[in-house]
Amino acid sequence: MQEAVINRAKELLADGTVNRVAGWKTGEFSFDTTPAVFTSAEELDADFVYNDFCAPNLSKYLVKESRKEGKLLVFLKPCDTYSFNQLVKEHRILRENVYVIGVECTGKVDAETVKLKGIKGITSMESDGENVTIHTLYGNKVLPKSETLGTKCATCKSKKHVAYDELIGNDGEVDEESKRFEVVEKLEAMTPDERYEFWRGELSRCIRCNACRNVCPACTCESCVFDNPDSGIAQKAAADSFEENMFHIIRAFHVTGRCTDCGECTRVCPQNIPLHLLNRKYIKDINKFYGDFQAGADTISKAPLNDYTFGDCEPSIVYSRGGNE
Amino acid sequence: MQVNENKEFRPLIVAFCCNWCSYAGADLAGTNRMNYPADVKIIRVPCSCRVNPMFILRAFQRGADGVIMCGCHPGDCHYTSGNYFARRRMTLLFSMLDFLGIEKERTRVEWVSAAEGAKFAATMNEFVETVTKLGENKRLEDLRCKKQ
Amino acid sequence: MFRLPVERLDELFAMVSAAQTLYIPADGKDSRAHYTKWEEGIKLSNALNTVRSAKDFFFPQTTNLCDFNKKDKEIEIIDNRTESEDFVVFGVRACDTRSFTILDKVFLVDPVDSYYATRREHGTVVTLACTEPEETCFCGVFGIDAASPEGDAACWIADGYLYITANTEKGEKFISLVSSLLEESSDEAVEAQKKATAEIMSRLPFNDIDTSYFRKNTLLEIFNSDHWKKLSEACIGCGTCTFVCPTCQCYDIKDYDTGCGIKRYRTWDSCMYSDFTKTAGGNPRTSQVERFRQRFMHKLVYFPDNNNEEFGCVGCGRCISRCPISMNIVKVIKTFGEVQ
Amino acid sequence: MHRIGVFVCHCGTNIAGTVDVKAVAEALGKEPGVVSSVEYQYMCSEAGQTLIKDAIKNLKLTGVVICSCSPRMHETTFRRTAAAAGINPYMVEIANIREQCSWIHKDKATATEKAIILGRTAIAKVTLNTPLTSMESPVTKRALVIGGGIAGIQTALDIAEAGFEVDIVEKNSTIGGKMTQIDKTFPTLDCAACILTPKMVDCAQNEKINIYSYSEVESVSGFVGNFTAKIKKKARYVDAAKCTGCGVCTEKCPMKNVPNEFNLGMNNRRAIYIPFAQAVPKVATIDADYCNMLKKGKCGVCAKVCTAGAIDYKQQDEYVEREYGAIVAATGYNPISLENYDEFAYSQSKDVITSLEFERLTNAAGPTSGQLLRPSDGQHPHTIVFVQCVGSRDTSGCGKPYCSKICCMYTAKHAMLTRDKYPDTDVYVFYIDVRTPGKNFDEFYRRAVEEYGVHYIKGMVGKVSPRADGKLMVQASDLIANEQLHIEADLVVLAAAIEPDKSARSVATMLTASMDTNDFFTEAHPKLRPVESPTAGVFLSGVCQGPKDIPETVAQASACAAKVIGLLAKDKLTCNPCVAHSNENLCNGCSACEKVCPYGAITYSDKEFRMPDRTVAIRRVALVNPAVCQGCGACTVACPSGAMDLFGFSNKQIMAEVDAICK
Repeated sequence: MQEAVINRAKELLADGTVNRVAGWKTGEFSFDTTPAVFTSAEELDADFVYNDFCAPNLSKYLVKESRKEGKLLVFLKPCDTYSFNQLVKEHRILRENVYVIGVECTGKVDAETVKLKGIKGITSMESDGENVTIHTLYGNKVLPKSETLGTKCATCKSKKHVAYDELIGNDGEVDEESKRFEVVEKLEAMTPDERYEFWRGELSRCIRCNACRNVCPACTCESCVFDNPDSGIAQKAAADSFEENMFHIIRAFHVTGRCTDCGECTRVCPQNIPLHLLNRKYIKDINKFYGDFQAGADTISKAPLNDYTFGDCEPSIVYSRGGNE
Repeated sequence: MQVNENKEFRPLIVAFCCNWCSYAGADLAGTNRMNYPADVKIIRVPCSCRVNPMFILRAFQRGADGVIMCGCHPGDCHYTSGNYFARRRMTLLFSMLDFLGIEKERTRVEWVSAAEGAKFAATMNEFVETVTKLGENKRLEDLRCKKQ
Repeated sequence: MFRLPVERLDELFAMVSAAQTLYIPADGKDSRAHYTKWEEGIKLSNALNTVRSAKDFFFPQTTNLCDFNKKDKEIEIIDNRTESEDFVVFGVRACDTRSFTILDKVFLVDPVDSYYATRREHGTVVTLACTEPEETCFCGVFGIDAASPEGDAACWIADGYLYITANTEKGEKFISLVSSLLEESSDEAVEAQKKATAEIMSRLPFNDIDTSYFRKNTLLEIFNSDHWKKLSEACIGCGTCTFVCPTCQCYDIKDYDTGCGIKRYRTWDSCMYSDFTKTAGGNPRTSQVERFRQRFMHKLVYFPDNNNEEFGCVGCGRCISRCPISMNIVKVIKTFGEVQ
Repeated sequence: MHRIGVFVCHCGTNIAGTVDVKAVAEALGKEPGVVSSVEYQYMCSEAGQTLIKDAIKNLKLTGVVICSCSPRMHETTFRRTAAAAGINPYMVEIANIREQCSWIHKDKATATEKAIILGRTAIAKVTLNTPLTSMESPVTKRALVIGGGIAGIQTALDIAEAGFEVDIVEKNSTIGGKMTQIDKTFPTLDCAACILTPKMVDCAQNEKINIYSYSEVESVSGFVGNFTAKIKKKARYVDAAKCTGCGVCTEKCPMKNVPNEFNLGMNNRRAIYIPFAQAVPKVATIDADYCNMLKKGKCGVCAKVCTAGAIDYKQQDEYVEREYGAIVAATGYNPISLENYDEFAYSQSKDVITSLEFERLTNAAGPTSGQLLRPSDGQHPHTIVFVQCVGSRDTSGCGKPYCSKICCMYTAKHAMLTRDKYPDTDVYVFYIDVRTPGKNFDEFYRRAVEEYGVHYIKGMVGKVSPRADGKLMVQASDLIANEQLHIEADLVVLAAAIEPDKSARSVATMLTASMDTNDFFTEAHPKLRPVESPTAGVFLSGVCQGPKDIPETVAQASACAAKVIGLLAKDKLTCNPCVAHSNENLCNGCSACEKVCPYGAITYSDKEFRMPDRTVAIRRVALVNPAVCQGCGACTVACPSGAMDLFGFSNKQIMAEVDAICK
């Protein structure tokens, strides 16, 4: 896979279709990858990787990159193509300046997931697609890949590319059986008090590092309301439980109907707050109240919050529905 | 919120009313000398679609115990579609507050036309009663903003 | 050296917390270690380190500096500080312990930061030696011995015993507080553990990264290097690295209008943020590459320039495991080191 | 620094009776920025306004807060006052301490406390007010009248009379509307056609009036003074310019059995038709549903017989876009469908008819050439039962809750005319109430009863059962005699309720005019602005606003015309300055605002910007057209970055109000 990807990138660079390539390179360890832009075949040979550890979503980088001189080649995983579409729809990515190659994805290994299994001192990991071999300071371990996936991949919604100029590897399908709302449902089934306790426990860890926001492909505002002293709500720190709630409620609300559920927010949270659950709650609500909607599935549909029908449910549905909804 | 050892709890209610229907409905309630508690304080907005979720959170932050938004009945918006957008926004916002375990009864949307003074008064009476029963807003308060 | 059986750790914690507030690393609901106020039932975590560093105890994320009250048209200034109580932080690792010395060099030099100083005065740091360092650890690079932590008192857990020894007066006071539980002991087990740990340390991937480049070359040479652009390319400008960092010390001061007065508070700031050091006149660092450079120039060049060659990094490795895009100080040190 | 003046109004005892106005003025005087706080008996009075003006001048006030009645009442008054004293009128805020305080609370302490909070809130807001300047927009001096019935005709004639151009858009092939189908009018019994057709001809001949017959309004954009309407001229397959209206084609067309809607399907017409002799424009129209040439490509008779060469089978729908300063809705009404009233056997017997069908049966141009004959067998009916309120005043949910208003009078007319022409006929009228509030109406009704011997029976008809012999068994109750009646009738006439035309809903949506639950257009004020819609520049004429008879319709149509003329006579309109505006530095160009804007007021442009990192970038940013924006604020919430804000109701202002209330 990696070889095919690099070769195709070299071809496109050579024939002048593109002048840059956005992809991934290995970080300090084989399992942590860094998004990078390559400009030559030599750089590609030296550093480019595409393997089971390339979790970062490259779409957001295109907001800036697509405005630079010349066309850029970008490799997008299925979930990244949704973010890509959404950004094209919002005129944030200049589509004509980007050449998209969809790359097959079978889920990415997440070091944090492996570490949570009590495996310490990981010096490197290798994946053969089935199993992941983990080398540590304290010996080697092998885990089935399925047990090493991060949250975003374990509850993947779709392996289908919704935007590309060409594909490398196979295109997958939208996973109709996806279990992505399971945890949301579990929370919905709780009493309000239990939910309150749950979220206080989670959100109280927030250090307002803004990693969730800054990595989020839906959060591409020129200036975020939370950074803009004129907005009246800008605060630098989660100084109070209210601030913690406020930041995450408003952030989730701002990306409602725009969030493609790429899961990056949860992946990057240094405090491991399951932030994607907030977004998924909104996605689930939208599907239920206004009909199935997948942000980024196309570049033309109206976002649910910018649309309406006469017969929409009333806000009172929140009071009348049972605990399990 | 005003709470005093000797005084019973009185909730603080912020009501956002659209200029064309609900604010006029509130005026009509006054013109007809209908009663509802003074705990309700009205903020006039041009349309229910002007109400940003931020305003609602802000009210809770500053010590409101309940927030109600009133607009024209669906189909009657002075601006044609404003209340439809407001309806979706508030439905999702309220659902999220509920998801976070914040008492859903503290928030409400009612459609009140300019002719429904009685409905306005009745709605406010009922909402104040509901919020009074819930007591002080604890789950969405900002301790910094507590009155000393 | 004193010791007590590990099973009796709870008794020790109970005894300490009866006298002072005690914080220990404990596993949270997220299965990661966080400093937690000890109470019955809270167990010491097995994790190597906490998600956030221990700097919070002396330099919390937010500090309320003072209040202003508006009464009609008058303004009243209120210093709302109360003398903080004595507290103990137990289980601090060698790296975090060293971070306090670094922070001291910022906050305790003239003019002394009285908020920080008060907290330092009242806090006792009881450290715990590492036995299973992880791949991200590189404290050795900065001359820190993970097996022999500093702090007011140092502990080792070995062979079913907790060994403890005092390094300072405060440490002695701590030991005397719990002396009824302790027995005198030799340090054989501790020495054996130190050896074992040192062996693991030598195998750590970043054990021998070379920081000399930053001391051998001029500030401007490093500042103007082409590397910064490439290194910062993927940086998303979040504050994760700075907020989990035990030595990052930048802060912002904000006035918050509560409706019934103004609270002036200071809060951690991050040089990665676009509004960092933004003033009425503008922002000296307008692009992410400049902000990114600032962070590493500060740790690797400016700080040692001003503090007897001491780097502003303790090698705890938090930024390595937490950075959303796997960019970190090791990468920076290595990149510059390679071209030497 | 702000210099705010607070003025607390007593409103006689309306406010001062429940609110301690002195205490309010005193408390508000201590708020930051307030330099003066006074109370006065009547702020809106000449003396009160002078007090405000003097304070503005003498104390150099920058902002004014008036604690008084609702801003809906006197905001404009006080803005004018402020402007007269030399400050921007939008530096005024009203604290509503009457409708929303003194009138709803009884306890003086509570009301006073609340009044102070409301005043404080207005002060907090006014501190953030900015001077706003109203834009001016030009007025297109042409009106559009949607609907060419008597209401539309009268409105158009009156507007044209004042010298302005008017376009009438009528969906049928002729103007005239329902009135063309009516035989005589009450209470004068003059012939409807005789008074209507001259007006129709006037319209056609008036050079200021342009009739789009067989046309529909497709879309409307713009705003008061500057509407653009797209009109669809449906293909009639006849070149209206060539057609002379001779009518030969309508006689030669072989397609003979097309139900004639003008006679409500009681007889037939051809596939090519002119609805009636006096149609305006008198142009033939081909009914595409029935024409063999259009359906199968075989026939072409009409083209052969047309000496003017007007037939054009290839004609397409045509679209015209025109600009208007004002739009009049005159969409009219229809009788309701009677499918919910099976008890009257309307669908089972041809001899159960509606009142409008009865009109056609008595009209000389009708299917029976004016002879009152039973539709089933063409015999003269001897017993006729009129049933009132079929579907009107019906709260059961089947019909309409309102009174259709015209039925009592036209039934009296029908009964009277029947007895006059056929004295051997027995006429029964079943009614709930007879409502005759109009000039000469009651006299008319009494004549029907007293002079013409019509049997008026208070009571409802329970059931009409057609019998094999063709008779209709009418089962009814007489509420006054308290007995059950069984009448053997030859003809039953149902006074079906009227409802707004089905097209009204889509017209209302296009015009962004509001409707009530019955789909009647809502007027801007039920008493004081009865012919204007709340949407500026949209006016209401005729039954589309509520049930009316002809004299009322004509009166309203003329009133409506007067309002339109008043608007068109202006050269410029002052726009509401409380509109949205986008901060280009924050704008992402994401189009969210554009998608929620009901007025299409937001456009985008690519602009060059100097970015914070000293580079230059081209960015797509939103631009609000302040003349088109109506200031709803939908965009301000849709905008995630907070670039979009609303003058007069800015984020900061509203949050300051929240803060002040919660203080």
